[in-house]
Amino acid sequence: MDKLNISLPGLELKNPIMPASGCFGFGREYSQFYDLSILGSIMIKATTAEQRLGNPVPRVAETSSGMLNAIGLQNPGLEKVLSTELSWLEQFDLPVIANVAGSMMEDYVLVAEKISKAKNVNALELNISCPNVKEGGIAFGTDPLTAKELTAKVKAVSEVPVYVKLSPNVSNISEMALAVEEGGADGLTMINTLVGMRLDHKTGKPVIANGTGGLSGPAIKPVALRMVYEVSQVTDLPIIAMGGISSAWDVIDFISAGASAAAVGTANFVNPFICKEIIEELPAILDELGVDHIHDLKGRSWNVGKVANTRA
Amino acid sequence: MDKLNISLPGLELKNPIMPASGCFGFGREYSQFYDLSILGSIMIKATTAEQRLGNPVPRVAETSSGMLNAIGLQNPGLEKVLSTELSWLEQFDLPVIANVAGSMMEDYVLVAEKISKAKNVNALELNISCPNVKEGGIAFGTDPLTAKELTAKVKAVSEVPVYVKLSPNVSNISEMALAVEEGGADGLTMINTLVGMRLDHKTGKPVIANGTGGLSGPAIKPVALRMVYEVSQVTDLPIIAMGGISSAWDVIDFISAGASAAAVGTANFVNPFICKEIIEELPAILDELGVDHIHDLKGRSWNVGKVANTRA
Amino acid sequence: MIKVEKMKILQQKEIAGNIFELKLQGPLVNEISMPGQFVHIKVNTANDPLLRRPISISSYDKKQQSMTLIYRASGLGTRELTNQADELDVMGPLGSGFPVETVQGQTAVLIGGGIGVPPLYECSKQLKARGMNVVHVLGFESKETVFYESEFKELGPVYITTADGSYGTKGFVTDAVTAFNINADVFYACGPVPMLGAVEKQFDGIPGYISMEQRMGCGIGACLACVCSVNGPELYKKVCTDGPVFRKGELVYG
Amino acid sequence: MIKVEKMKILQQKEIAGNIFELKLQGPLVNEISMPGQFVHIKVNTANDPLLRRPISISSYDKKQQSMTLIYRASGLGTRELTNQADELDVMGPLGSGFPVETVQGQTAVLIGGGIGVPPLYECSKQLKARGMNVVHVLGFESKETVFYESEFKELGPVYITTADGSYGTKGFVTDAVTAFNINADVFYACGPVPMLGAVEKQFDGIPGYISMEQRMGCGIGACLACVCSVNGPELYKKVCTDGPVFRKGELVYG
Ligand SMILES: Cc1cc2nc3c(=O)[nH]c(=O)nc-3n(C[C@H](O)[C@H](O)[C@H](O)COP(=O)(O)OP(=O)(O)OC[C@H]3O[C@@H](n4cnc5c(N)ncnc54)[C@H](O)[C@@H]3O)c2cc1C
Ligand SMILES: Cc1cc2nc3c(=O)[nH]c(=O)nc-3n(C[C@H](O)[C@H](O)[C@H](O)COP(=O)(O)OP(=O)(O)OC[C@H]3O[C@@H](n4cnc5c(N)ncnc54)[C@H](O)[C@@H]3O)c2cc1C
Ligand SMILES: Cc1cc2nc3c(=O)[nH]c(=O)nc-3n(C[C@H](O)[C@H](O)[C@H](O)COP(=O)(O)O)c2cc1C
Ligand SMILES: Cc1cc2nc3c(=O)[nH]c(=O)nc-3n(C[C@H](O)[C@H](O)[C@H](O)COP(=O)(O)O)c2cc1C
Ligand code: FES
Ligand code: FES
Repeated sequence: MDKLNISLPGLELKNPIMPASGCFGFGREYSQFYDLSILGSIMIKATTAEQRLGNPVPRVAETSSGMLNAIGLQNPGLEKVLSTELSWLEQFDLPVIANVAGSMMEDYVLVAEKISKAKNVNALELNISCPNVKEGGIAFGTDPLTAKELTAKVKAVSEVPVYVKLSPNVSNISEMALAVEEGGADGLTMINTLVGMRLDHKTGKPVIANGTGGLSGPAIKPVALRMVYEVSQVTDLPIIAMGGISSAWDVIDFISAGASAAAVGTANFVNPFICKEIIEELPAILDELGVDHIHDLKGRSWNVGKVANTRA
Repeated sequence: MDKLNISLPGLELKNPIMPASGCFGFGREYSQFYDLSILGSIMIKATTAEQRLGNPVPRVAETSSGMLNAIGLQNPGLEKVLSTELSWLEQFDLPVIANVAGSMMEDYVLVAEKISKAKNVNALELNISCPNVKEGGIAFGTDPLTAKELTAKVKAVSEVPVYVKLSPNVSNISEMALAVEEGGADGLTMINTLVGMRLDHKTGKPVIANGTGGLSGPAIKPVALRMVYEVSQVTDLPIIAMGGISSAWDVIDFISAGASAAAVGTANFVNPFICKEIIEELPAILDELGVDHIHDLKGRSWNVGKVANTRA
Repeated sequence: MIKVEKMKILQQKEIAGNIFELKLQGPLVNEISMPGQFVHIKVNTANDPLLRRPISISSYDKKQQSMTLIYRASGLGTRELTNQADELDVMGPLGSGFPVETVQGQTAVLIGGGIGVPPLYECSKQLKARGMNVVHVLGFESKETVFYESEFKELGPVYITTADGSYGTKGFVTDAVTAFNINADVFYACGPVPMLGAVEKQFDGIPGYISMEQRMGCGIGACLACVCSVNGPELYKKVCTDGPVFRKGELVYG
Repeated sequence: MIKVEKMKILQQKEIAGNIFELKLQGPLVNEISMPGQFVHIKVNTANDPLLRRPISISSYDKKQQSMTLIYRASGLGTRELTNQADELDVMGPLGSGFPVETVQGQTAVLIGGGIGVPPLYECSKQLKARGMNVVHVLGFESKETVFYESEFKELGPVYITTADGSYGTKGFVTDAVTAFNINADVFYACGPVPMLGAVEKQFDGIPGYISMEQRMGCGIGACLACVCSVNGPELYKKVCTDGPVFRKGELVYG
């Protein structure tokens, strides 16, 4: 019996495990380590209308149990992604979630419309939460009205379901979730990185050339888990969760918190086999927990502890 | 020459190092380890009008490079704090910062008025950011208007300067800082904990009885540092910084980011001597950096990296 | 006085399935005042795992300035602890332990469950040395995790139970107490909370002491993490300083 | 092929002030294709420090399946690395190294600064083995941090500089090149970026190869952390896969 398959808007997945956007490129590098067809899905690197060169270096810095990045959406641009990367990915039995970014609403709409037509793109992930670009990005991700409007505009042109990626840098993440739900989102992905900073002890200068960066890795898992727990109880949208996942037990935690699937980001850098290992380990864990399917664990944390009133 | 002394509203401190509220009780336990008079100041445990018993157990959980707590403001109540704890602290040459908490504005006002009259209380720290109580706390800390109003009300009755403790669980921390500045705050303390969660792998239940808890420790340092960097550039209020500080170099980082002083929380649990050790290590570090006084380092990170546009 | 010191690791070895015996040496040992106190251990020098781990002192020898801890390697911290070989950052001794004021010729029963067994060893040694008769009822998961049977046997009778029946009596410690009709003048118990409640009920008629567990932050009474419900006006006491050992009747189970 | 494996630590020792020589063994060594490649090391099993650390392969021996790394213990990760004794989680070999297609009888100058020196050792060995003359100019901070002088001497002349003048010529590697009027047909350089720029200028007339450093995430080309500015239409190249070794003229210093 299949214990891991899952059905989400636009996505019939072998299992709920996928690499998170920006942490797996377009899959080429990791295809050296294992057959990408074993993955549930792949969230490809943010794609913008035009090529982007990204931010100056250094672009990453390590922190306690985490890392900061300010890559700045470097990508070869929509046309190249379509012609080179997505077509290369067609060789795998692998539904793709295309991460869409931009500076203005029109950019998102343009990219969404075109990329949603690609054969193997089964869903979009609207990146309204990138903390590392000057215009756009985070702005869309912290204002509910703008987020709703952008979602609606993209929904109007997309040929595949649209997931919206939420930023954790907000006072009230449920409010953001409900806003994009109203805008017509088919699902949520969460969380993007927390805005953070590291200074060089000696010089006092920011280690990352951009000044600030996005914090990811195990350090942020408690925050991500809390947000998934909270949001999953106020919306019916399915959630693909991410934030510090680096083991199969972490996946179990996020499903227990209310997520439907899980994405692995930073942990790929530490262990390039991590997605494969998690997929392989999950069935035995389900046996240990005495459940037939991973989805039997969904939301089992709810109503056990009370939902702490963390909102105004 | 004195390299560490510092002058802040209401506070003439020997050095800028103090234990953070809730992580040092009222000083009794740590007085077994060293003479509390060496500290710059002490931020005592949150005090409420009446005794509070706090939350059910478990109240703490460990996370990667961090910990969650949901103590729930357990304290013996204003009268006992005045008669037993503050009077006990009078034996030390130690200005006290009294952390004031409550459920309604009236509670804060009541406690502030009375506790500000205590002989050794030189400043108040308004805890508008505790994520672990159902009413109040965080509500005041995420809405600028409420925060401003509360600050003004407390200022009206306090006999000592008022510092407001900011919550990191907001979309725009600068907005909060400016709001309480308008309300008449004399200074800021930041940051309180990030709301987070840990689940028991096996049962899927929250480890902390309260469900969610406040994340502290080295894991949150990048977020705290970014917020201090950001806020210190938009307000003239002095900042007492906290969030993951566990070494003298961490203190240097926060001063470089724009803080005037630094508080140590969770690190006391790992090393009860940490505040003393930091105070002892700082002078040699200043020599190494070639500065005469720690305040020569204040804000040296500014304008070096650009202020990333992390706001809407 | 509470010390924080780098203690020398004299020896560390696995004495049962995932159960490790750790011998430490240093001046901290001089400060131990009674059996049942504990130490708070930083298992490595990194920030992960961050917090110290509370472990009971199983036995100590002031002349050698040495003490023995017995712990189960289960989670992140205790597994990391098994890798340490040279020295260890230890804080302690902490808390108040088992009172061993004794009455010559009376009988004490010591009841331990799993990793609650270790602190009873020093307790039993001291009771015995002061002229009490000691009887031990020790519960374990299964045969592989049984430890210190012979050490306890040197002091007095030992009844072992295992949850799966693979060794000794099948069942819980309370089952053995009933089965072997064990009577005593005082009891000392340490183990999982449900066991403590059951033992307290079973030995309703005699005085006793119970060692409690709770998740800790500071270990010294400052953070208010480790409270437990008690009867009486305070409602809450701190396991780290008011305990870990409480008098029978003090604790509210539930 | 890139492997991720637990390699056996054959030996680890401090060979100069804070400079460690680490000998590792495992099948990963079979995959090394040229000098100047690097490996990406997880220094412990905890989440702190989180990221792998890139360290060059200083020399290797395919018959023994062994390789030697030389690193400076400076920050959190490399200090933690000094504590490892049994085995190590290593990913590699990574990147493209120094091309050693050679012309019999010509002279190569190898210029290294500090922890840029290690990868030049295997490079020099292979050039020498293929019939080139090799000259080495190695710069260090001070006398205490000088390492591998005698190893390089076995291959060809060695000029040492120290920043503080406590050993060899006082100053930078470029000062020694001028002072000793060192000429060559090709250069190989690895060290701090300012040094690389200066060397490139100094050896304007001859071909050369430069090994670059950058902060890394993945180490395999996926995360785009490690880019450096290059001349040409791409503007950015990745140090981890396009490098770490670049051809003279490719890099934009600034
Ligand atoms: C006073 C006292 C004495 C103890 N004596 C012993 C002993 O002699 N031998 C022994 O094996 N164990 C003893 N324990 C239990 C021991 O502290 C836990 O097993 C240990 O902390 C678990 O850590 P970990 O790294 O394995 O687990 P993790 O899951 O990594 O722990 C995560 C966090 O939860 C805490 N935690 C988890 N389980 C417990 C628990 N049962 N009690 C308290 N905190 C917990 C940890 O301290 C840590 O902060 C004692 C506990 C207390 C309170
Ligand atoms: C291709 C390559 C080969 C290298 N070969 C060697 C070698 O043979 N011997 C040697 O001693 N060092 C070498 N280095 C430098 C070495 O990677 C750094 O000194 C090391 O990563 C610093 O880690 P830390 O734990 O000491 O410092 P931390 O300050 O704890 O490091 C924090 C983060 O910054 C990164 N970082 C810090 N300094 C550097 C740096 N100079 N280059 C790249 N990343 C850095 C770390 O990798 C880590 O992610 C090489 C670097 C690269 C890119
Ligand atoms: C180097 C790096 C690059 C990233 N790039 C993107 C991106 O292009 N688009 C996006 O939506 N998220 C991006 N992210 C965020 C991740 O997809 C993910 O939301 C976040 O890192 C939290 O997950 P983690 O803790 O597992 O890494 C990036 C993260 C990292 C570390
Ligand atoms: C156990 C615990 C109790 C706390 N209690 C309080 C409190 O009563 N009032 C308050 O303002 N902050 C409280 N805090 C927050 C700290 O003062 C501090 O803002 C936060 O922990 C971040 O600093 P750190 O990372 O150094 O711990 C508490 C933190 C911890 C860990
Ligand atoms: S552990 Fe902090 S009060 Fe007991
Ligand atoms: S380190 Fe990730 S691309 Fe080079």
